[in-house]
Amino acid sequence: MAEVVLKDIRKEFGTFVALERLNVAINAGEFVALLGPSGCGKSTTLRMLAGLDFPTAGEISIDGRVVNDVAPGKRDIAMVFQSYALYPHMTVAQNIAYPLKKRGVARPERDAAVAKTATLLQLEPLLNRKPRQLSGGQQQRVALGRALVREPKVFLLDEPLSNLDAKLRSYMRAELIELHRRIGKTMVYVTHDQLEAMTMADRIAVMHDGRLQQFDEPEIIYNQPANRFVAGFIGTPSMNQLEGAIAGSSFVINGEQVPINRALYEQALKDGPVVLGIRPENVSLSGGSLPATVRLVENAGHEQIVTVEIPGGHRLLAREASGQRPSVGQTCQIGFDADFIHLFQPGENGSRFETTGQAHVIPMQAQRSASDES
Amino acid sequence: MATAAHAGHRLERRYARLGVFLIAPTIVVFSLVIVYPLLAAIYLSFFSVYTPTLEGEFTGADNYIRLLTNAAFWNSLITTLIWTVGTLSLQIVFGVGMALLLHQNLWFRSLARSLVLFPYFVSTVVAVLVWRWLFNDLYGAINHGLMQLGIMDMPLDWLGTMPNAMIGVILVGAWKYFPFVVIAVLARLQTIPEHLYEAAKIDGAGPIARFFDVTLPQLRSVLVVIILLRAIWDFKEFDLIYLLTGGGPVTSTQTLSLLVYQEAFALNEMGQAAAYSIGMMLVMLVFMLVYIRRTAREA
Amino acid sequence: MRILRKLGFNLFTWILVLLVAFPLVWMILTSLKPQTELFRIPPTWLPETVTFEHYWRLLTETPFLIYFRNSVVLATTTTVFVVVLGAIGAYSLVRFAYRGRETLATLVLFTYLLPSVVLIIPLYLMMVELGLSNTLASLVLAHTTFALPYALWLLRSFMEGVPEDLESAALVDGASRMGAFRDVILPQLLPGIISTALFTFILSWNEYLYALVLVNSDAVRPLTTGVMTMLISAFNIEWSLLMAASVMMSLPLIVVFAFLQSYLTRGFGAGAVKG
Amino acid sequence: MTLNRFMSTGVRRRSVLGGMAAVGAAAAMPRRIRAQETITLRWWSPQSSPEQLAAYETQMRNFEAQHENVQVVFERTSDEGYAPQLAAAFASGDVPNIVTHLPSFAVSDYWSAGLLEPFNDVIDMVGPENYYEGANQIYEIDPGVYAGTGIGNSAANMLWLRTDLMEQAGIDEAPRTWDQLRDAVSRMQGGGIFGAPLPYGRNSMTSLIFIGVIHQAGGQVFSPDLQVAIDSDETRNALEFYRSMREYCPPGATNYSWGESLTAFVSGATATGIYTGRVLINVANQNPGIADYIDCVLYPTVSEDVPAWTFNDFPSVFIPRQASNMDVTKQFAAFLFDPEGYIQQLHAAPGHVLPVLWTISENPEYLDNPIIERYTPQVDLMAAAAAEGYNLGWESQGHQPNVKAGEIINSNVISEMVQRVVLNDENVDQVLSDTSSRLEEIMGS
Repeated sequence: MAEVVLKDIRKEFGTFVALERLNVAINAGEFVALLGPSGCGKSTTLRMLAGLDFPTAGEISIDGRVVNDVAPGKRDIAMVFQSYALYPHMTVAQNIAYPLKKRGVARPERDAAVAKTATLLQLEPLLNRKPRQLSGGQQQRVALGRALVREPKVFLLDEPLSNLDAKLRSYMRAELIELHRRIGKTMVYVTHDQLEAMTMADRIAVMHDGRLQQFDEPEIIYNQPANRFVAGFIGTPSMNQLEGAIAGSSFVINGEQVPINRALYEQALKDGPVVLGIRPENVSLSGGSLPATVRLVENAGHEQIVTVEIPGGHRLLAREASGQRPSVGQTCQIGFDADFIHLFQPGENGSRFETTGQAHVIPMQAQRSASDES
Repeated sequence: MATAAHAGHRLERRYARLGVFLIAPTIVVFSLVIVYPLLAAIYLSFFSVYTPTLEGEFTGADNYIRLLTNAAFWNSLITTLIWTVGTLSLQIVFGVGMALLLHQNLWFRSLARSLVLFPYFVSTVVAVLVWRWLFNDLYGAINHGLMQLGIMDMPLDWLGTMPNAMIGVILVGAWKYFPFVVIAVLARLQTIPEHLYEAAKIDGAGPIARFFDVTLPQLRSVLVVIILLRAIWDFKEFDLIYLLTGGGPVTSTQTLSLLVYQEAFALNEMGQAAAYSIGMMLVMLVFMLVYIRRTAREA
Repeated sequence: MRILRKLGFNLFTWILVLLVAFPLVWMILTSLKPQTELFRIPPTWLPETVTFEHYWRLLTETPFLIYFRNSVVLATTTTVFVVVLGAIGAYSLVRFAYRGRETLATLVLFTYLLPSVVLIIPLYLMMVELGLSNTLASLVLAHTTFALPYALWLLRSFMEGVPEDLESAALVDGASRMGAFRDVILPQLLPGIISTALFTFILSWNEYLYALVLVNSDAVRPLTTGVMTMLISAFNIEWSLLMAASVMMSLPLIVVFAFLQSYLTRGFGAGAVKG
Repeated sequence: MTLNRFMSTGVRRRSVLGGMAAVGAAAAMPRRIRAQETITLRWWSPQSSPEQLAAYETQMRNFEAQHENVQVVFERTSDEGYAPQLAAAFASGDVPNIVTHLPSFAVSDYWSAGLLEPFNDVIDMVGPENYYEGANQIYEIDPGVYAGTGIGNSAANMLWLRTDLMEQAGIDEAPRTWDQLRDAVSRMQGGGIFGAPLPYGRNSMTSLIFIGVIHQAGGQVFSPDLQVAIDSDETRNALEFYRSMREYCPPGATNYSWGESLTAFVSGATATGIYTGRVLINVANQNPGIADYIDCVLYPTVSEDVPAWTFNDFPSVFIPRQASNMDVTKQFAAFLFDPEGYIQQLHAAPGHVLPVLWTISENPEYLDNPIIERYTPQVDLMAAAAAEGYNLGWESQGHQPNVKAGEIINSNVISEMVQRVVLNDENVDQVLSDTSSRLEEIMGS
């Protein structure tokens, strides 16, 4: 068990700045996801943790020891690669035994450790096969086995599930959560899939353009996104964002007024341009004040996603329980659940106005079941 | 930008040092056997040097002035271009054609492939000997074969007169080197996805249209590289021409490589030879850069 | 109808193939004819009498076997030398970051342009300085001038084909860089190494010009110049012996080629295609 | 500053060329290691037929038997290959001890560049009185000093004839003039047999043979004081003759050199031949069926007024100045003329290399050879012709030695001239003026 600290990390590739002032402190035993779109710097971060890339500036420490100058093999970490990186010319058993061999573990102990790991991951029948004779899921398990066998302080996982099909992925997700619970080691998990991050991680570090956007528990990331990027990146379908302005206690867009819970923002909010964010599930198709026209209805069985257009050409998504099906072209008066309205600074990456209360936090359980279906 | 003040560089520097250490033997060997001789050649090109003693006088740019004003270099350059273009186009056309045939479902395909690829692997000496024997005026199989087939009634002098000598050299060069094209194209053909052909078939393309619309574009990247490589090799080919015709008749097949050899070892004019070879390299360099730029732009 | 078309296609292709192979067939046929039949006009298409006397003479009366041994030693040493240098050099060029790496790679390409005739005299002087004149070692070094750039270029594209993750995994698993090279990269590079080795071997086995100038004693002369000097002279051209020698010079290549043909094709696939 | 001064010391030169590379390391390396007790002599020659090799072997072993600690190794070179090989050897200082059978003009070329050891000592050891009169004149480039000596004589442009074919064609006398020769070959040509195997290739043979033809026309390439004299009516005449012979030569004659030309006559493909006495042993070995029907005469000239001109390339012996163990080397050079080995060497191809020592010609052991016995008149004729032979390095008694002859031959200027006129049908005046200026350029360089 070890904590992992990234302090003031900066990384340049030539003139391109890949990471800037990255500060992340991961607690011992924690499962942290590094989440972001491709090119955000999350994989670079992980590779620097592993010692495969080198920070231009800053300090990396594992278990209290600064490891900047420590070779990967001496950092006491294990890593699972997106491609699995199984050694094609070695059998499964040799693959799993390789880290031990490199550490000079004697043959009998090595065999015992391999056997134990194989049992844990149900790999016994495959031990003498070569990687190319295995299915994707089996290869994934071997890669995990190779990481597990040595019992390192920290596990690094680089999009380990992205090459699996949907069904296997959801199965392996559960397996990984279970595994982490059982061994209790620090895990750093890189993914671009917000669902994986939300379901598995204790905390999520959302990254974008080489900067850390938010680092917090999934609920908080979901319910209190730090800025427009996080708001838009987390949740499917993503949060509706409307550019408008504050006038008095209302949000005004195209001359239409949307009431907001002004009290929650009272310290920060002034009249002027602002972006309103509202998740689709907090949009109701009737009983509101904003006139809208239904443009598209996507039925997903137990719910439906309705695209509506409000004056000025903005489109919004609403999530409705199945039942009455709105017809395309129909007009309606949509409304937002005032407790769940977020307000952001204008600008591409505007940060969220802090609320003074926690009124709109919803239980995580509901969120999970909702997003799982997407 | 990487200053020592930054933390986290020792490992990176260690790796960089290891990298340099690993390339070092190659650099040493390169410097020893390529860079140094090259510099020596450039140095010699400013002298009038008697080959056996390597003694001579500094003559400045005289050798280069003679290169520019004397017809020998330019005639050889033209000969070299004729040879290169001639043999290269035959290699490409025949190589691509043969690769297409061998890509099909042929009886005893791997035997056919081995036979076709073999000329590339026999020594130039062997190739030249065999062809000189085939071309032999009195006992050669080619003359007699053609005579028995009634195509001609007198033996032809294949390597001694123009344009036969150039044709002969180009033919032998094409025979010797077209398998290189076959191998490379064959390797590429095997990676063209079948569905491209199926799509073209559905669109009603015949075999010829399929070749031009599907195969050729897919081969483009390979052909760009092969043409560059083969052009360089053909341009500086020495063994084959030297052993086959020695540059004759007169100087009709005396390419630049042979000119350099003749100047250096027959006339003992090492300085002039060095100047010719530098000129030859510059010509190649210009051609190569133009070629790379053009193909890069088209791509 | 389809059968006919297939038959036609096969016939056509095979005729072409046999035309290409004819010089080699003729070489073998000539080497089996007795001297008297050789100068028959018109030539006999198949030998009337088959004789192995030329082979016998080559092996017993001439230094052919010495040349052969020299060629084997020369080509093998060159191959090992070049492939070892090339493999670690390619590893460095592909997997390490240091200043000047790109420039180096470009310079390697530039060395293709150098004609052998330019390098030969300075090389010879150097060999004498190194005390290597008239030795096989001098030819090994000379052959690296063309073999090393080619091998480096081939191995570089092979190296680029080895997933970087494999090396990373080995590093994380506790290997050093060289350990990872040995345990993981080399086994993956093996087909590439074999194919590069074959090409190098062929280049070295067939080289003529350096062998002509750099060595001058039968004890170290390789086959190419040995056979030419021995059999083509002012007093005779021994066609039958030449053809027999040609056949025997090509034999090792035939053997190598038959066993490792797929590697060769793969070599071109990787090297030529990726450039 | 001259490169000469820069490089003249050898060491300095190498440091110039070597300084660019890591020669610090090279200098520290041991030089070629020669075992103290054993001296190795290296012997180069382009003449290496199996019979000759056997003779050399005898000579080397005999010498080694007499000299403890000495080992002689033979290294073969070739007529086309010796130039680059020797150039590289001289340039590096890593030279053979002794080189035999190169044409005399190669000797004068290297001598004039200061690369050779004076040969007087060796000639004294052999005994000047044993040589034919004037045999070493050609090597006396600087007065009183010999650059080398002959290891033999050759009569390289003998006209070889097939008496059986002459008889069939109704020719009773060997041709003396070009007209007679043309008439004879035109009558003998036919039935798959060509008239003559004259070389038209871009090689040294064509140059060497054609220089003979110029003289057979009464002309010369250089005047006695070495002014270019090739642009003459005689040369035009010679070119005209050579062109007229083309139709009697095999199509491939455009690439003929010594080997092809010899084989054409020996195999019976041509009715006449042009070569040395090597024809005799090759016929005996390869085509004994015609052994009774061969004869040789001096090559015809334009008319009976013009004397025959025999091309003798004067197979030579010389010692590079940089050679190691000079004393033993010279002893070995002299030992090459020791009757036992020398005779065996000459017998390797009787009539091909003819003795330069009259003591050998009269030696019964030399005469005791089946081929020499069988073809005594021919061998005598060749010996006499060779003794009066010349080559481009020494075109006549009156000529100064031409040290550029080797370069002229190697440059192919003459053979290119032949090809341009005969094969390309170019304007003779233009060709001759081009050739003259190229010759002048070489002479001036």
